[in-house]
Amino acid sequence: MLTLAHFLTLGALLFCLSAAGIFLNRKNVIILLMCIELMLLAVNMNFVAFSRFLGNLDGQVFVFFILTVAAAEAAIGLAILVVVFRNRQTINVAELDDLKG
Amino acid sequence: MPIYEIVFYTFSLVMLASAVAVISVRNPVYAALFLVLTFFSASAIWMLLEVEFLAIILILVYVGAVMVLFLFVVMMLDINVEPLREGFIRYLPVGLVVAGLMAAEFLLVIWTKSRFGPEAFPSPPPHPEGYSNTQAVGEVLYTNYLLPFEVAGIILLVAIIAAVTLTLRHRSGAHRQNPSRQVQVQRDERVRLVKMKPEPRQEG
Amino acid sequence: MTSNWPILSTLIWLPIFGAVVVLAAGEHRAALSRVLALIVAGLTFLLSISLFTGFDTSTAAMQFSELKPWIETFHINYALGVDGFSVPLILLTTFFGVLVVIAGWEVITDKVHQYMACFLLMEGLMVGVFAALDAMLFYAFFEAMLIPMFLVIGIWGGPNKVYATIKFFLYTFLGSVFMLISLIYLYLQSGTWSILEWHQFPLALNVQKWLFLGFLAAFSVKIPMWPVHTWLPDAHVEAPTGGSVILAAIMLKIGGYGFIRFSLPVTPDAAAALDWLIIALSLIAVVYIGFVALVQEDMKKLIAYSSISHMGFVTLGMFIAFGVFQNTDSGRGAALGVEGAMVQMISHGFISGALFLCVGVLYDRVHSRMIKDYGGVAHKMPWFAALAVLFFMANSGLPGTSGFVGEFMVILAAFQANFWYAFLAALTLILGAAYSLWLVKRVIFGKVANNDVAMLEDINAREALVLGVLAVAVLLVGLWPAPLVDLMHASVDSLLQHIQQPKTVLLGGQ
Amino acid sequence: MSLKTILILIPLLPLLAAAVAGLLRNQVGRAGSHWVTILGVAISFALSVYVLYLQMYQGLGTQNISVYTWMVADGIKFEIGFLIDHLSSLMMVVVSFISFMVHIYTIGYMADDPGYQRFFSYIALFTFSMLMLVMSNNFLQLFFGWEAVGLVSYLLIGFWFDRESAVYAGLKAFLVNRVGDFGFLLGIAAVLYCFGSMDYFEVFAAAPGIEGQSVSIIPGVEWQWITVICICLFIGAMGKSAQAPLHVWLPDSMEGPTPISALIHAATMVTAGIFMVARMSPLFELSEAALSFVMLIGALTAFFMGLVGIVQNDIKRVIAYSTLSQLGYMTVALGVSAYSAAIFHLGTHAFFKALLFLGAGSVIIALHHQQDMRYMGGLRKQMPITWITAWVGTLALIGFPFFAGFYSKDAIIEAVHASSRWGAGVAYWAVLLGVIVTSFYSFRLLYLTFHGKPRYTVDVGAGHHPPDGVLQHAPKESPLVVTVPLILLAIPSIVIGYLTIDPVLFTGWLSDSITVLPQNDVLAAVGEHFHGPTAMAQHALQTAPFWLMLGGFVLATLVYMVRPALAGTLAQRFPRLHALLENKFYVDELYQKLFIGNTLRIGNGLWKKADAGLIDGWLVNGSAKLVGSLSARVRTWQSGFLFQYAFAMIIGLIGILAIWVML
Repeated sequence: MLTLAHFLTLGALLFCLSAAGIFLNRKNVIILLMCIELMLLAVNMNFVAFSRFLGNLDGQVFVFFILTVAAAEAAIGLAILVVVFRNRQTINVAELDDLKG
Repeated sequence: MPIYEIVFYTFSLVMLASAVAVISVRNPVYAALFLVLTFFSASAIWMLLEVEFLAIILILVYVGAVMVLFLFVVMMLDINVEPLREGFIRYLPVGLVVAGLMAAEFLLVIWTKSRFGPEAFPSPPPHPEGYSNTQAVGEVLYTNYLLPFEVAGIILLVAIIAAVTLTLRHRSGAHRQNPSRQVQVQRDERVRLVKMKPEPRQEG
Repeated sequence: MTSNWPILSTLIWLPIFGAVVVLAAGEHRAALSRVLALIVAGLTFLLSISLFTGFDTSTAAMQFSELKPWIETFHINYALGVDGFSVPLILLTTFFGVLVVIAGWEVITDKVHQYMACFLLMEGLMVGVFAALDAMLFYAFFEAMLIPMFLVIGIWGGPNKVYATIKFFLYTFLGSVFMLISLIYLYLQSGTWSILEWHQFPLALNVQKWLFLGFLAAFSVKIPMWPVHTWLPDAHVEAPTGGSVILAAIMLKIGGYGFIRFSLPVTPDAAAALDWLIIALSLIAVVYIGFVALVQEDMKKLIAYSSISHMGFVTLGMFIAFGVFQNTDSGRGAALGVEGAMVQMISHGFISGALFLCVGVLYDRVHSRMIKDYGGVAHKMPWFAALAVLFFMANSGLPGTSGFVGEFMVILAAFQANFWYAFLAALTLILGAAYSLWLVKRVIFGKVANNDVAMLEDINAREALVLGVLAVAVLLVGLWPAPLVDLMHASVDSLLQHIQQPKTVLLGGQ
Repeated sequence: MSLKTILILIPLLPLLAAAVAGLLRNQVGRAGSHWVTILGVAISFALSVYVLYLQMYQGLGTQNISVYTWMVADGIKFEIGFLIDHLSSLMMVVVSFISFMVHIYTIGYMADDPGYQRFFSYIALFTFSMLMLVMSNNFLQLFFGWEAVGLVSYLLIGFWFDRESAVYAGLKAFLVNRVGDFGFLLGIAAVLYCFGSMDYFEVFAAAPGIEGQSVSIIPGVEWQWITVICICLFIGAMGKSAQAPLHVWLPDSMEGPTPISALIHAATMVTAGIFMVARMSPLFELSEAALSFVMLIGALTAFFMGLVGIVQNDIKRVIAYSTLSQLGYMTVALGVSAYSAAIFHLGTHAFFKALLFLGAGSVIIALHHQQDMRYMGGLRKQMPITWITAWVGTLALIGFPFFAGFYSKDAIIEAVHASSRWGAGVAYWAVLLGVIVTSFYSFRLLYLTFHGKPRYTVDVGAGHHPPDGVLQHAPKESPLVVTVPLILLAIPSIVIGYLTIDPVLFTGWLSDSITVLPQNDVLAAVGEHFHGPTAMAQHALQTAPFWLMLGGFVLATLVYMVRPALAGTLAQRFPRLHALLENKFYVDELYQKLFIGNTLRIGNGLWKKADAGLIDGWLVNGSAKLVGSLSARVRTWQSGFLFQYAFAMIIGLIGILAIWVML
């Protein structure tokens, strides 16, 4: 019998995977962006599950907004990526460490 | 009704597998495609939860727009994949340990003390006939969440402008129209009255 | 001045607006800015005299009080009022306001209008501090006052001015932040910022102790008391003459005034419980700093250390009252101690102000503060030598000068409490004389040391006027302190009665 | 003119004169300044004599007049007022007369000194301070006069301020006086603590009240309050009257011009301590311990300082040590409760010691500021008046019968003999042996200066600063303005003792101001076998002091007149003893190392290590450096690598989850 816990577990696993992805992937900014998208998906998964089990639509509306924000974020992220690539000719995270203390 | 669980488990397995693939695959294009697969299985699960509007939106927005953008960018920039991979192996063990630890904690939180068990959150009664998720969400969205909705619109507008201005580049040499300059032109810039003596008419 | 003209507000805001006007005079019209500053300072001083004449010495209640709401949401209102403690200090402030303007007449040449504006601003703020009856207003003035002094030391100071002025600012600011915590706590508990209501507000003992320590942090830095005094010598050495005079004459008194206005009445039981700490620190200040002052090579540092030692008497005088109550049944000597502390503050203002002016006179001519660069000044500057010897004698507490009155009263009061307090305090007679007169010997007497000293010419009319006025003040208070002391009898007695009733009993005797 | 205005005028006139001479010196000019001050002091002297006349013949009793209220604090009245009784009027006359003489004398002595007006203003100011001290009726004004006198002596000792040694001596005198004043102030504080008032009469009336009260200042040791008060007050007197431990400043004060040595360091200021103890007799009488302490200190000073006087070569220092010794005599007299004897000796001593000092001054002028006796000798032919007056002074000093010193000193010796106080025996022997020492160094001074062969050569062309022993022109008698005061002082040195011994000592002229407990009244015992001054003088032949004085005379004549070389051989025979006396028992060096050295060491230590090092270095700048180094380390965490940030986020997340799991 499917309980809320199942869905939350799914969301959690997705979240861990994406976190590991960010952490493991040293080099490729695109993969990083994808992992962020994945993380957002995990969050949405939890939202939907809660909204469904609590019978309250607020969760879903919130998911809706997360989607818009995620889209905006992806767009700008990629734009930055393109500009960075133009100037640095690389998107290797290890080499992009100018913003440091 | 095992069919419910079966669908859920298959799709979640597919999703998790594709998520792992996204992280580990060498080529970013494949990663993007695996991400698309993840989104599809996610929307299937949402369908399971009878949240069909969002499932469709998920597909439309994410897969339709975002993933296309990703692919477009990946293909546009000729990233040499080679150096991007090394070092992956060296950090793998640490990464797995950390991720595993985090996952274990999540599971502990979720499954212990029956926080989210059936008693705390009884499985919801199925929706009555003729219930339309889209209509319900629409009602809520346009009534008490109107302001956030407008703000979301503005955020998207800002995103568009930002993306454009960031990546806009004038290649030198190419003739371009400058609409604002064109509009500001005055009469005397264009017309110049010159007083001249009439030329003597040459015969014949 | 029976008219309901808000005298205190004028005394605060006249100099401040005057400062704005002087600032407007601009860089090039230096002479105009000097004259304007003198007019404003003089006017303020004349008005403050009406404060003195109109003051009713029979009652301890606040006089000339004004009350206008300021920030309603936090119940902060613009409350002003003076009693026996604040009137003499306000007079001292306005008195020195005029003197500093005259003293800096020829000495300051660059950005004169800003210099004068800073001093007028400071004068207004200091009068504000002494007249404020609302804790937040007091705190606002207390902090604002630092800024002009920060600028004065920072811009017109000596070679190492930046270090000195930042150290001065941070030190005082750190202290006052702890006070802010106490003020806020009191506000939250009592719901009002009025200091007078706080005097009656019952508090548990350990709460009082924390509040007392908060106040102690701010005021001990300001006085300065022993462990937190190291900013004063640096600030004095780097400050211009006018800055040094105001810093020594008035700003140090704000710490003492704070003890009388806040620490003693608001947290009497904590003061009684911790009086041994303050007395110990004061005695250390008197003896320890006396030794340190003896070995200084820089004149200004020596005078700075000597003023720390003299201010040790102020704190001793204030907190000896508790010892006196325990030791004698009649409690005679407690009022002597507090009044002695007040007189010591006023007299130290005159004396250390004058001493810094003397060093300023020498510094303007020879541009050195080191004792070894001088010798036999008396040959060339007899009038200056006479005045300097008078002030150094006053600094070592010679009877007949104001320096003696304060120390005499505090030592008498200290004896009532405990023989050894008086013994250690009286050591200042020897130490004070030692470092003052040793400096006099090396600087003023002896053969003409070098050709710098040989080319010295005696003080001009302006310097003579300033030093002369201060000499008259020192001798007047020394020979006839009655008018000054009668001013504060009522306030002192009411303070002493107040601190004798424990506040904790009102709370059901925790 | 009411008595009050007279009394106010007496101290006020010298003050005004001093102000005029000091502040308006250029306008008034040299002559103007000395006329103003002499006039002021002369009128003050005349008024004092008038008051004494009222006291003696018009039966003017004790007057306690308050001039103005200095301050009222905590119910205690601090006032400025005058107490006129036999004691203070006597002292007023002595002070103003000596000051008057010195003023006249200074015209000659300081004739060519650039600081002429300033000097006159200082000695007039001194007269004012001394009169305020003598006439005061409360402790506050006493302390005011006490310190004002100390201030003026500082200014006068360091008068020639371009001489390093003079300024150093001035500073030393002031600081040692301040050590005395430190004790004095504690005494005043104790008086206020016990009696709650500053006024003499209230304190004296309440004195018996605190008989039994004791206090444990040092835990576990109980002292009587009255003893604490008296000893503290006496410490002040020791500082001012240069008694044993605090005497080091008086010999050095000879750096000052001779007139002030006469005025301040012989006649008036140094006697302030004696006057104060006599004035406080009602308090001192109640404390046996304090009186014994006073007596022993006096005996110690009398004897040992006299010894040091023997080996001094500077003429003024010999007289200075003789003053110390005589002050010791007075203090012993106070110690045995013979207060009026002390005051009597104070009076006579003021005259003949001022005479000796001024005589020495006139010798110094004649020899162009040559003070070393080794370059003098045989001056009796050139300076007859100075010679004769010096003889008169010396005879008075050593106590030759019929001379002033004889009556006062013998009275003291007999009083000590009759006293049964603890330690009176020691005091008696010290006082007796003192007589020999006194007559020895007095005659040594006379012989070395006036008799024997001149040990100087006269060389007219010797330039302005001739070497020691060479004079530009032969010494000649000092001008009238110097010799007249000598004569005027010589007359009382002879007759004053004879005339006043009976009223002052035995018929209780001073009884109104000095109270003596019956059992301590040694003077009464001495008085039994006193049948008038002439009888006392004839009877002296049978008393020990006379023969001891003669012995001293014979010894001095033997050593310095018969075989002048003997002094040198004696010095070689006892080199360590000679060195000990030469260096004044090494007291100066001890103080220098013990107090001054340690004070500077403590000062430097506290300043360098504690203040600059610990507080400034560690706490203030230290905290600044600490913040600096901490921030430097933290800076490296912001490495710019995204994955490190991600890693940090994950760690944070795990932490939070852990907490949630445990809840």
